[in-house]
Amino acid sequence: MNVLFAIIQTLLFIALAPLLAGWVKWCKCHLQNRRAPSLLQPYRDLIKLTHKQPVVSKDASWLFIIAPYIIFSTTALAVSVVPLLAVDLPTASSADVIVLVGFLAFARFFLVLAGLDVGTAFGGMGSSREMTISAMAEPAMLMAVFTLTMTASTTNLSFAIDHVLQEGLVLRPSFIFSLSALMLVAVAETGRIPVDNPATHLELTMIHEAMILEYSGRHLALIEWASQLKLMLYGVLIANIFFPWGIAETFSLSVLGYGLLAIMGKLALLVVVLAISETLLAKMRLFRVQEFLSFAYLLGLLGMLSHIILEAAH
Amino acid sequence: MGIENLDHYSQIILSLAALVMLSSFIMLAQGRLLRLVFVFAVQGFMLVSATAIAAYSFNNPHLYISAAITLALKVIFIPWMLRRHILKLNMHRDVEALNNKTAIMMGGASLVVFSYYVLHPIMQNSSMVLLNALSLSLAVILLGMLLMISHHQAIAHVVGFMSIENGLFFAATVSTNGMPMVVELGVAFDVLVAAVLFGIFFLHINSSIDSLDVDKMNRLNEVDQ
Amino acid sequence: MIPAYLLLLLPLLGILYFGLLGHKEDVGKQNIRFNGVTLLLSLWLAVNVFLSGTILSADQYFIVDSFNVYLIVLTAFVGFTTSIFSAPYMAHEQEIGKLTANRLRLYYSMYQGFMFAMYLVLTTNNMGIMWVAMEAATLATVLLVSLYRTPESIEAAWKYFILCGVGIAQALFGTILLYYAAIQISDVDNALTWSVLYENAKLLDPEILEIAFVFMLIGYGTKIGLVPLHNWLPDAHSEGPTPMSAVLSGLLLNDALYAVVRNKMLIDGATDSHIAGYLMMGFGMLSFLVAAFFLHRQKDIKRLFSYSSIEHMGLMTFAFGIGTPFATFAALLHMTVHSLTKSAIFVTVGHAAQISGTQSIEKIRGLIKTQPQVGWGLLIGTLAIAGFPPFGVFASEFLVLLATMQSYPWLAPFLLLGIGIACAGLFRNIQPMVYGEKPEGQQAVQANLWPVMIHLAIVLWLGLAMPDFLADWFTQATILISGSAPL
Amino acid sequence: MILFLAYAAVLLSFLSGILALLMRQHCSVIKWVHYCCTKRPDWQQRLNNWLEQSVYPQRIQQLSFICLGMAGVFAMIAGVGGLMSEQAMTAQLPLGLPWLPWHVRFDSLSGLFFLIIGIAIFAVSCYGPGYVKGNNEQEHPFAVLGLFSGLFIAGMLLVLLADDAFFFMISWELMSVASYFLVAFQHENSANRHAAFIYLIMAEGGAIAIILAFGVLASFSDGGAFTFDALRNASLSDTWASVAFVLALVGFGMKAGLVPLHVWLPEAHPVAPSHISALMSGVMLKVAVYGLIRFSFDLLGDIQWQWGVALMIIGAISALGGILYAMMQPNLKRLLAYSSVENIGIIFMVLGLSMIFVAKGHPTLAALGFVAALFHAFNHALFKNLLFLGAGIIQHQVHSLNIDDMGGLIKRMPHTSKLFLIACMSISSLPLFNGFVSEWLAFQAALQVGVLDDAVLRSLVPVMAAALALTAALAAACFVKLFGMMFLGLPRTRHAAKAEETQDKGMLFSLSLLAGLCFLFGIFPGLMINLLDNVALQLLGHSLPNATAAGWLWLTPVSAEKASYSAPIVLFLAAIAGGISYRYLRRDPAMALRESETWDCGFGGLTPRMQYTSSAFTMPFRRIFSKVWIIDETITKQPGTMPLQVTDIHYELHVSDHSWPKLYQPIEKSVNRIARLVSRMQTGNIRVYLSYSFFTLIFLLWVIS
Repeated sequence: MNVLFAIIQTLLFIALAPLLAGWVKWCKCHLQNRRAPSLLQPYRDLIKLTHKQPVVSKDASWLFIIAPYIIFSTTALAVSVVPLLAVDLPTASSADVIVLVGFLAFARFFLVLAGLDVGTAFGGMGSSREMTISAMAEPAMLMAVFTLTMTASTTNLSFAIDHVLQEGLVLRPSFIFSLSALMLVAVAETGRIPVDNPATHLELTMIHEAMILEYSGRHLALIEWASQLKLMLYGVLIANIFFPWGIAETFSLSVLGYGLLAIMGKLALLVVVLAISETLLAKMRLFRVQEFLSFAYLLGLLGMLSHIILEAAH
Repeated sequence: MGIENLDHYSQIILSLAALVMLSSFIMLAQGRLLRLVFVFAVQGFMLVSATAIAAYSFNNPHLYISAAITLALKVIFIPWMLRRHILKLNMHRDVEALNNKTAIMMGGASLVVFSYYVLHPIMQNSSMVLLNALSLSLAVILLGMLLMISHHQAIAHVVGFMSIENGLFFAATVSTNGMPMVVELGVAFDVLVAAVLFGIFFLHINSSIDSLDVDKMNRLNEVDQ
Repeated sequence: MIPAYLLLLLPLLGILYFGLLGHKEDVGKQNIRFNGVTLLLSLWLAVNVFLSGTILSADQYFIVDSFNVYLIVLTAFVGFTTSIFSAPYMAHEQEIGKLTANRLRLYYSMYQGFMFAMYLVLTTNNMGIMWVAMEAATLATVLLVSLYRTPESIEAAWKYFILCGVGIAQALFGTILLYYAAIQISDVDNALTWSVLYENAKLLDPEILEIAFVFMLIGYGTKIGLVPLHNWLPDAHSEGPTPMSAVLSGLLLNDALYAVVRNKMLIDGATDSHIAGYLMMGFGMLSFLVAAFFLHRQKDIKRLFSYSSIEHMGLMTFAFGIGTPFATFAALLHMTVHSLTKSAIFVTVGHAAQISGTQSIEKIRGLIKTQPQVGWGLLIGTLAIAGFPPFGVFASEFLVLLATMQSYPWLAPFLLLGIGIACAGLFRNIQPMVYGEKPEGQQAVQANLWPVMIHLAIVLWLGLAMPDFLADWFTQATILISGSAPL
Repeated sequence: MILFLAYAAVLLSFLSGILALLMRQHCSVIKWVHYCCTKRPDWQQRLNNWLEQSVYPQRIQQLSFICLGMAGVFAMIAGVGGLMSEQAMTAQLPLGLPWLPWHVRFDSLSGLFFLIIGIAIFAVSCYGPGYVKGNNEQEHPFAVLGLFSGLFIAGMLLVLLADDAFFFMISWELMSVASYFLVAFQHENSANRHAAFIYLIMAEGGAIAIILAFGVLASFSDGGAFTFDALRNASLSDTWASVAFVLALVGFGMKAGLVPLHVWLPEAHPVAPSHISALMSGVMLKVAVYGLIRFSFDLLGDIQWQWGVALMIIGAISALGGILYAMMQPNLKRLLAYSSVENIGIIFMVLGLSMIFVAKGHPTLAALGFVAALFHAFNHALFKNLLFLGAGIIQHQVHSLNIDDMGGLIKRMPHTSKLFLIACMSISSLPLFNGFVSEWLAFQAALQVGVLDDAVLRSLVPVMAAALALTAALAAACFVKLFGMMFLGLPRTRHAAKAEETQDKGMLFSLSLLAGLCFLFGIFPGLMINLLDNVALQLLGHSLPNATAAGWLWLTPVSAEKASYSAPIVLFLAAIAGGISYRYLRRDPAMALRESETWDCGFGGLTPRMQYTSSAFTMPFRRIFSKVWIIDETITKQPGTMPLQVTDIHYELHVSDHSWPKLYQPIEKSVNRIARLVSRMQTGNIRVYLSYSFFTLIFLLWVIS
């Protein structure tokens, strides 16, 4: 039963991710006074891409071809350990939050290699920038996550969320800091403004797009899907860790349905915040990103310190 | 106990000791090689006299033998050899310019005081002759070294070296009535061989650097140029 | 006692033999034979001592105890192996016209003369004779230093002669003072006899002895090469023929130290102030450190290793100065391994200089490529002398360190600092010589490297596993010198 | 029995060295064969044929490597045996000083490192024959290489066996000296000579510090004895214990390559033959780790938390410094060497954490940190060996170690590239591989910091954990760059374009073996962790509470509620996800791939020179962490060229290490200055010399009276 539920939840996660991406676009368009595409546009794009014949450079190696599958499956694996609807998730015990970060690193590793594989300047540029940003973001993210795991004294996401839920509403200064840190990291990791602009193909600024420039057809579809998954993953992490209320604690259908509604509501709200910030902010220069991320790290650190100094039982 | 209480032999010995020391001072100030060698021979002679008197007064016949050896070596053979080399190498007209002669003499004088200072505590139980003789011979040794330090002619170095030997010999004779015979003979043999070797070296040095100035022998140095 | 007499007699004969017939063809081999026989004699003597303990000759002029018998064997051994090296080496020197037959005659005759003087220093029981023999050793070697008659060699010989002469004169004054102290308590005949003095050391006037020791230390210390009395040493080592450097470093310095230690034993018997030990420690440490720095600036390969000798003699002096059984044991061991290693190094250095036709470090290059045995010999010898395990030098240095830790822990860092600096100094010079490409025109030479291999093998053996009989021997000598056994 | 296996491993490695010495002794070997087999002419004939002149060198090489391989196997067996046995085995060898025979002790800690070395030398012995085949015997004699390899390995094994300070130092120095010769092996290059010199001097410096550390300990032991048993019982005051610890840290840190004592490492490792670099980087550094563990955890005993903090901070500096320096290196082996500095830093950090837990009275958590450190040491040995061996193959094929001379090798060398990729993934600590597990354990240990009652420590440890995270991320960046520049893209030079896959089965086998082990222990870390638990039990007295509480599939270092990781399940899920997406998307045959030119923005003519180079790739890092290096950039433009004509712009970049000018040059300068001062003493003037003697006499007489 549990296992079945885990599979269903993961599939649901994967299925909903493009919708979230569509919602982001919709919000942004409306905020910027543009006509918005349909909420389902990302699904259409994916389907279209999977039905196109992929073109592969003659200089590409096998790594280029298998990379999209690896990227997609590791990202899928990552989402499979994040409780979406219900707290109790059996897969969470096979991989905790550190492994989750590891999965993302795994996907990134291959994404970057794929960017380098063909041997164009764009690929190298994108790869180099991607690695730079992720290297800076990782410690900040772990700092934020550690605050949570130390509070809950577990690295298992299921147990951690359960712990927050059981505690009820406690206003923890450390959580405020970690939340902000995690949000900044999420912006950087998912390639949103002000770190990267997902909508542009201007070579001097792009990061993510530069790496996948050579991809087409189903390969591109997988990579796009994986990045939508990642966006949703961060959203769910933020939503369910810091505001776990509404998540199902039992497996009755109604509770689960309620949980689904709750998470969708929380994500929708988060996306609105994201869209507003993307509309208000301009993209930063590449070398300003480190300041952005070190600020995130500082927040994470402050969160940790306030956990240790202000909240710990002496 | 003052000198007036000693017997005459001891008084003579002490006087000779003073003269030996004086000769050391004269050598220290001497710039001409022939005179240096002459003074050295005189010093040797006074040593021989002192030894002979000591042999007589202590009734120690084997000191006669050492006196004879000294006479042959230090008064006759070595001065003769040095003189021959000086003449042969045409150095008898050279005058060594000694810097700071006064300072050296004052230094020498303080060495004498120092010798007393060093040996005084350990000699408190011994006779005055002994103390004085030992102190003076130590002074002669130190003056010999000072001679070598202040002069830069190889021959002067040999004279200095031999005058150190004189000092040692004097110490051995007066303070201890001479060393055992075997040792004395061995020492004498060494001195003889050394003297011969010195002669050989003068020739070598002269042929290699065209003079006997030891200051010119400084190829083997490690100072930055 | 017979082997001891024979041991002294044979080199005496050798002086005459080579003095008369030294210009003959196979003179090098004759020299090997002479030294071979003395080696056998020394072993015979050693067995005697081993079986029956200290041997004192009837007239008390000679003494052979466990301290000096091992030095005698060492002397004979190094003399023997060096003669093996010297035969082809000197023949080569004659071939290239650096030496005439007459000089070769002088060389072999004086080689024996030097060996005689060494045996005499070691076997005599009379402090006066010891002095005479020590001076005789200078006289025998001074002409060898100037054997090549170059301006540099004459300069070196002159300095050697004067400095050691003046130095040793001071030792004579010390001996006279000792004699003076001795005749207060014993009869004139035995007043310089070491064994008698040693038994009655308590009765000797300590203040006289202390002053006497200062003179002895300055005197014999000049021969040991203690800083700042060492200045003759690098000159003499670098300018003489290489076999001479080998025996100077391997033997003469040891024997001078032997003389100092014999005297120290008397002083320690007479007084409890340990002043002799402090002086030796001070000089030893100073020499050790200063020589280590000197190593960094050498341009001549033989000078380099002569400074290394100063360094190691400093270390031994230091260890003897500490005076605990442990330190003494270490010093004795170090004496042995240093002699063996250093003479082996000089053998390879000699060949290296012949290969490249110069002693200048800058011009010797690519030895391993030119003649691998010589290059590796030099490199491994240097490793051994720098105190790398598993060679015996490491074992002895380790023990010295241990002894220092026990008695004067605050000095241990200095010791180690010196070892490190010396190691750097050696290798910054050695590496470029042995490694790299072979320069133009450098040719391999006829070389007999058995001495090197044997010496290094023994040193290695001592480092890995000291045989029991040798350990016993050292222990005996330690008991003799410092009163009790280590551990 | 186990001890005998260990002896056998040591003896076999000696034997391999001695066999190598026979390389040029063909005639004497034949003579010897004749002499020995006079009674069996048929054997004699067979041996004669087998040792025929033309194949003789090859036979000797094979024999020598077979011995080495057997030594490896024995070491592995002995190691596993030692890890499993509860008791330490002791013995004495009749060697050494008269009253201090060599004491031998084999416990589980030694066993672990035996296992590490055993695996490494087994891999090397498979790899070696292919590697040395092409060597010019005159130019680079195998006799030297083989002899010192044998001695080097024997030295390392003996260090692990040693149970008294004297024996320990002998083996330690044997290891150092033998590896010095290996560094200097190709001594016609001045870089090698320079590296060898620095290495030797620093090894000596380190050894001196270690001796002093032992000395401090010994002077507090009963009767100044030097056996480890006596040292264990020595009772020191806190200050002296700290002094000993600092000395040991300097000594072992010198060998392990802790920043700033690491400078020899990037010089020496790249210039040695590759299989030796593998041993030096993968194994010898571990021996240094062993030394520190033995010294501080075993001999010193009462651990103070300040040591742990020191170790953590130094480890963090090494880890970050190492990986940042590594990132800037264009030379493959230098990069790998710096990355060893990083990994050693990680190991020390985690050890420090363990020390803090020990000192603060949380032994089970200490055991967790300890196990994490040991496991990382083990893992690093595996993947670093793999990387260095791979680098050797690549160097053979491409004739260069410069990363910017490579490119596109994934198509030319398919096997090597796959194995290399595994190594890169392991070292970047990606899940499913072994590197990840040890870092995961380290994070778990760090996260338990809440139990400490010291607020400073509680806030320090998470910061260190973040530093560890940064290190891991930077390592990933570094190795992505490495793999990308070497194997992906277009070949940048002619040699790279013509490179061939190596034909030698042994070389590929050894790489595959190591890669397989990386993967195996990434999926089933429990195998190793159970063994490591024994070490913790023996040394700390405590083991992990329930490492496999939730079944063998799961790894639960603290408890199932706190953290768990199941690599097999993850692998299974990943396979399912990947399989489904792959099958589903490729079901339509009309959708087969179409090959085409790379997109060139319509300008035409993409050339390999337009690719990102390694220095371009790391440019953002260079900007962000610019204070870490000494960066020397020069851009020269040809005069009179058009502003945008890039072909006439010449760009040069030198990145170097701060520690050299800041720490070592002053030392070198002061030694030279003192030497110059001292040598003024040797003026060459005999009168000056005489006055030295004179004044010394006067001075001494004055002193004495």
